[in-house]
Amino acid sequence: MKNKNQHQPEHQFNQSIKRTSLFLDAVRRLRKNKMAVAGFIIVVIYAVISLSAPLLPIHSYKFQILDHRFLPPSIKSAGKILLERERARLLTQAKNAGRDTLLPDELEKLETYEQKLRSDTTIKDGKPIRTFGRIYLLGTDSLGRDLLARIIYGGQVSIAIGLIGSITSILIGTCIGAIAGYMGGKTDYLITRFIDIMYSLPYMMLVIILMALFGRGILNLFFALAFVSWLTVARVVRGQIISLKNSEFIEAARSIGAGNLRIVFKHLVPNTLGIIVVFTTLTIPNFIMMEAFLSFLGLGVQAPFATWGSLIQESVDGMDLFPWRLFFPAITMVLFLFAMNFFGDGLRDALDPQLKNKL
Amino acid sequence: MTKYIIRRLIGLIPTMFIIITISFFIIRIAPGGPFDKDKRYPPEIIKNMEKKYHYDEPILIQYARYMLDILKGDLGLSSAYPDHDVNYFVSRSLPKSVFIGIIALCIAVISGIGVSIISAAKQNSWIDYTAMSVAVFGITIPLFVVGPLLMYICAIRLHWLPTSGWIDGKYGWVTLIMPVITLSLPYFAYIARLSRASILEILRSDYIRTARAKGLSEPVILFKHVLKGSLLPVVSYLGPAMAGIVTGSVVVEKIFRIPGIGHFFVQAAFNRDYFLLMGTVIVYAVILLMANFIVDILYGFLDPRISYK
Amino acid sequence: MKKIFLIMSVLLIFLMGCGQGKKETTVFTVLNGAEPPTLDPALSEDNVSHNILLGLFEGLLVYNPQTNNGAPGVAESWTVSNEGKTYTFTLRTNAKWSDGTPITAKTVVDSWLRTLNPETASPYAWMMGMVVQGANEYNSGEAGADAVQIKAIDDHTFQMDMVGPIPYVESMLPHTIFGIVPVHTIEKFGDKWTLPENMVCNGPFVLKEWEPQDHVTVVKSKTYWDAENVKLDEIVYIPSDDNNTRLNMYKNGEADWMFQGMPLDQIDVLKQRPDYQVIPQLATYFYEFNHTKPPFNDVRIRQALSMAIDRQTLVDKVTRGGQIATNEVTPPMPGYVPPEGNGYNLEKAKELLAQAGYPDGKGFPDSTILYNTSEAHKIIAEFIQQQWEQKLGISISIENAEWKTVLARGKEQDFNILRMGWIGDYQDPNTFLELFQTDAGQNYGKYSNPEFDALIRQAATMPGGTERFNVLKKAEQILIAQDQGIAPVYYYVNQDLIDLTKWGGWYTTIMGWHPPKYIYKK
Amino acid sequence: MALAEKKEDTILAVRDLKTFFNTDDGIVKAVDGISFTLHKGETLGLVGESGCGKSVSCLSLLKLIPSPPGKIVSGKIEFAGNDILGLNEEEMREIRGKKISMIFQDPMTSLNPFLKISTQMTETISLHQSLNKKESLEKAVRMLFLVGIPKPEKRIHDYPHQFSGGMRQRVMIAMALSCHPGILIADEPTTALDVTIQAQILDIIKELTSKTDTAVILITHDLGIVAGMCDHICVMYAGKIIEKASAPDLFRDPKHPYTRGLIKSVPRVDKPQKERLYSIEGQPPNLIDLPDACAFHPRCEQVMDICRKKFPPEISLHDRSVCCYLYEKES
Repeated sequence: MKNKNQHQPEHQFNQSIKRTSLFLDAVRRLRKNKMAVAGFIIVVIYAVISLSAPLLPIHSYKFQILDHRFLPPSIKSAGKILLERERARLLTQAKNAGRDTLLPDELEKLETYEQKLRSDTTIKDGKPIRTFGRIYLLGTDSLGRDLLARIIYGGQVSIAIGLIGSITSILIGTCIGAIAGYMGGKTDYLITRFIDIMYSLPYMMLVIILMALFGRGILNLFFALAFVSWLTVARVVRGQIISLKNSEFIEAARSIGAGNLRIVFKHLVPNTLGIIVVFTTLTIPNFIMMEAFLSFLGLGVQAPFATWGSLIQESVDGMDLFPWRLFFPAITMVLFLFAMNFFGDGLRDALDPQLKNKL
Repeated sequence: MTKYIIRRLIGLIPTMFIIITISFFIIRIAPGGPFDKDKRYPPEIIKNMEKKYHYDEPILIQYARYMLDILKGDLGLSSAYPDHDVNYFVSRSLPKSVFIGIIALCIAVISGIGVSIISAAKQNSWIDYTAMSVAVFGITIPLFVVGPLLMYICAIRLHWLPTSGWIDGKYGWVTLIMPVITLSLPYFAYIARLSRASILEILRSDYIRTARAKGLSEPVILFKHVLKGSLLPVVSYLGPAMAGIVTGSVVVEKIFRIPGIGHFFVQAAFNRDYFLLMGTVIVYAVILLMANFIVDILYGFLDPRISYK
Repeated sequence: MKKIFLIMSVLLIFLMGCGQGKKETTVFTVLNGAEPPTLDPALSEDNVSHNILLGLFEGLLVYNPQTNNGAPGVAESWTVSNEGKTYTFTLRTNAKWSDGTPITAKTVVDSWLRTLNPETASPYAWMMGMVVQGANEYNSGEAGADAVQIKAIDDHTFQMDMVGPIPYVESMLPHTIFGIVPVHTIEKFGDKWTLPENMVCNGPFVLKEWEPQDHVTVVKSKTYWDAENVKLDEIVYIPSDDNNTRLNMYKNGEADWMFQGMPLDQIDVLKQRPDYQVIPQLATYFYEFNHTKPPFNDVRIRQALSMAIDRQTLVDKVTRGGQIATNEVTPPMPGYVPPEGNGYNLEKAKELLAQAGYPDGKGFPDSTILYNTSEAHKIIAEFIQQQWEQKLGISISIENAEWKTVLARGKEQDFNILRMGWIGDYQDPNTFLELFQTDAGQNYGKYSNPEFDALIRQAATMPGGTERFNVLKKAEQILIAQDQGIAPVYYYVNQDLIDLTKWGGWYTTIMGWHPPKYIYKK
Repeated sequence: MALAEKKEDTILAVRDLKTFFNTDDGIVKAVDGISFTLHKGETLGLVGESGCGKSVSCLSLLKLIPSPPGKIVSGKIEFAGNDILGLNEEEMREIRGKKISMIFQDPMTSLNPFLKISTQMTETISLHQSLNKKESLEKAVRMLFLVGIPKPEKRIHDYPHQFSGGMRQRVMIAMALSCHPGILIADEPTTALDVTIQAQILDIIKELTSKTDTAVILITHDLGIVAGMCDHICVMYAGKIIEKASAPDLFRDPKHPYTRGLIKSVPRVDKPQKERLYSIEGQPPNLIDLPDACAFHPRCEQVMDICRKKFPPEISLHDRSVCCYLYEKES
């Protein structure tokens, strides 16, 4: 229990060494790490934006306006871009014909084009809407859908997949790896053989069968993701634990009668935390991209819903022509990953039992 | 030690047996068969084809036949590529995958560890931030983006390199540059991150303080006292990485037209080409088991506290 | 020092000699699609193998490069008798294998019998069965080889009896399944006869190298009877199924012909290129309805859905490659104009939907469009989905799976709406219409109309001509207009990249076959 | 200066050394202006509770303070006539391990588990002495023999984990003394060991250093050890040396209330144990942002008003000194 007096004592002598819980201490240390705080804030912003997507003033992620396909990112309205495009086209035509200016009939054509654009409507949900003034900040895709909306909605699934996938895989991997490494002998042998076998089975076929048996669905997707991804984590953690388990502090713990489980999860695992945190942050993009692969097999999120992975995947072929379609989803993902990395590093430092008591 | 190696090697046999058995049966469960094609053939035609590959026999007999064939070193016939048997494809394409995989892995390990040392030594400097940013980038951006991007820049825009192909084609060794970079990038990134984390951890340890108190210079401390210990997590990552880089090069093989085995693996799965798929599964399993085995041995060499009895 | 000089000069002379000895060779590099599954004409069933085999083997008939109809190949000439049921071919005397063995009528008989032999397990043997009397019986193991009505009358006369008067047989015979194979080397090498070191060919080219997933190289044959008219010295077929890489290779000048498979996103730019060749293909893209389950067993629903698809907008703005919007399943062919199907008619569609009990789409049961994974199929499905959602008020979800899963689910009618496509095997409406007979394997939606079946059967026994086409036309009218058994979407196009100012002898044809024999450098 | 200075054999003179740590919570004045002198062959004890700045002062001597967050703010460390604080990193390395060596609290973690003892020993020897590989190894074996490791020529090829704790500390001592340093800093060398081994280790240190006339700074919180080993003793509290005296003087007549408390709290064998062992009330202060006052005053039984306002000056009493207002008049 703390009170204000203790927090700001008149001087330091009536204050004994502060006792704070590991958690509060970690939070305190984390807050001091500027990069980690920045990372955390970015992650929170991402989460808030994708969760509140339906409330945001953005276009629909699936509504197509074919006349607006492949529009570059701009703060100008779609109609204006199309108009400028047409003018530029006519101008080049004129230049090729050796003229500097447009002929009156061309100008007239441009005028009618503008009028057509301005009066263009399309039916959305049973009501006609005007299309001229629509603004696509990040451009549009091949069906004239707003990329910004697609990225934001895509984030919902991608972030969830990345986080839940990597956390479950890390949990499973750490537990199994730690048990294998610590127990050694027969247990270790059987677990590592099991991991080897899991690694070797043709994953693609497993996913196809999984789908044939249980159909598609988000739960299945997570299962398919977590199914194999813990294997690498387990191997790495096992390796770390094997090195650590002969350490003196473990012998000490054993000598005071700590149980096996306690030794593994209180003493050994925290000491591999650095590696585990690094791995967690590293596996997030794997999961996000793996979703794209699984959606190839039909297990992903279904079109027209997009994910970061699918947005990136479908934009690769046209990267020279429509770079924004690749750039924005990719940069969104990279930024998220950077944030997660810094946050993860900060978290690692904050939780590190060795660092804690060091000056 | 020798005893341990022999025991491990013998242990591979039951593992392989289980892998083969499970794989053999699960790939048959997947919907669709090898002769489901765009054109639905008349039943008589299907019957003829099934007979050729013994698919008309009871599954257990097929299994027994397959196991016997494997003991004889025969991986069977491919139903999608009927001109050659599986042995032919494996013997042609596996060395290429392994070759490019090992080059990529070596580059990834050397550059990854190198960068991590610099990064850790100059922790929180701009060098560190740059290197780790590149690493995050390398992990985030998937191969199927990096590959085409490199190709677009180096081949289409700058005309520095040919787009794709294998070293015995008309462009020779330069065709390897892009696939190797693409393939090694994520592994480089992983290794750099892992190794940096463990170097930093070791740098904080008591025995590094001892080394400093002895008057050793920082490079000596880094290379002699820190490196060996910090390699441990990297080494245990190498097992999966070695397998992954050989088997997981499918995307790179496809983009850069590397005539490796990854392509056959994917095609076989999509074609339900059971024996070709089994062949690649077996090859991959062997690579993976050997890789993990080597890693375990390596681990023992690196960490004197581990003893193999 | 003297020694070095000596070696140097010897080397120099040697190098010069090499340089002088070489004459300019014409190499034609083809981006051919995926790895060829086989180079055995009897086992080939796909475009990629077919493309290569066109240069390696010559059947009795070959494709005319401009029309893709049958033209004299190993057979110099032929006569038709017995009410169009018997063909007698006269073989040219100078046709021989690349090892010098002459080709006789017996070789043809042996080749065809090998193809039909059940042990060969030829996937396309059914095609020979459509033509040759007794072929099906032998192939299915019901009868022996002597049941097959083909014979060598003398060394250079080959005769076959057909199951009926098949008017389009001459456009079928150049197909590789009717190819002539070197039975003498097959006996010697068994399965390994297609390895480059073993392979013997009778076409304008012979196999030089075949490195799986890397390249197939064929070189001009010295023993080919028409060798002097073969202009290319070497053709390199590069397998790759990454369309982006293929396009990059082509753009980078690493290949001369990109055979189909343009990346969708690049179409707008490719269309502007002078070397972009596009021609309607004998192929149709369509959606199949599941006739076994409601609501798609209701013709009004099927018609409503089909009428609500704005196909013209689809081909103009979504697929963009020059595809032709269609309400019919059979592409127009010489002499055959398909009957008119149900076009885009929103009012009618809404009306039909209301009649069927779903006014404004209310209460329409959950349904999905199933397609095999591909960027193009996806974008088309997304487009059609939006059309139905915005215009009819019914929301149908989209589902993808890999090809074999789609086929397996199709086989079990485990779908509502299924994307399918069909490439004609030969130039006749039959190749499309026969798919929708009640018991046809390809009929995933289980469309069934006895009248339609009867018309198809009737046409099968008729000699070629307008009358037969009218019967087929009537059948198609039932299929696509009356019953709306399927919803046709568009005719595919062949898209190729080849610089025709540099290469001659390459023609755009509806079948899309380009026999390499005629290709030359300008 | 109160201590009798024999200038000629002074090997180390520390003046007003301040080492601060910049932490999240504020500046920690771990070492706040300490001064002491060390003579050739002398053994100096640095005594105090944990966290009073003993180890930091010694690490400061070798400039091994992790920086950031630590920093030697001011002061002077004169070693053999040179100011150590003015030396660059390279020159420092010449001193570390060769002229001043150090052994640490925890022998378990102070040796590199991945390297053989031979590697770890010979690298120091060959670094600081011009010996080749073979000679270094011989030297290392000799050192191991001197610290009492049985079969040193065999054991030298073992890894640290194959040794027990006491043996490892012997190895550390052998390593530290292998280059005949002028000063050996022993940072609680026996804390982690059990009592029987403690004595052996201390004996070895004493024996070897006296032979080579090596000065020793012995850091400990255990007064018992100091009594037997040290010539002079500095008592530290909250980053400051509060009392300096020769060992006999200190034990006979501790001046500072804290020292008195410390000595009282040592169990005495020569007196019958009737009452509970004495202990100083309270806990040592947190070293962050200490005000200018005697850091001990909240625990002091003889606290005066002035103690709370200002830190007492160093008061010299003959050949010893103390920082306490109690003796202000005596000086």
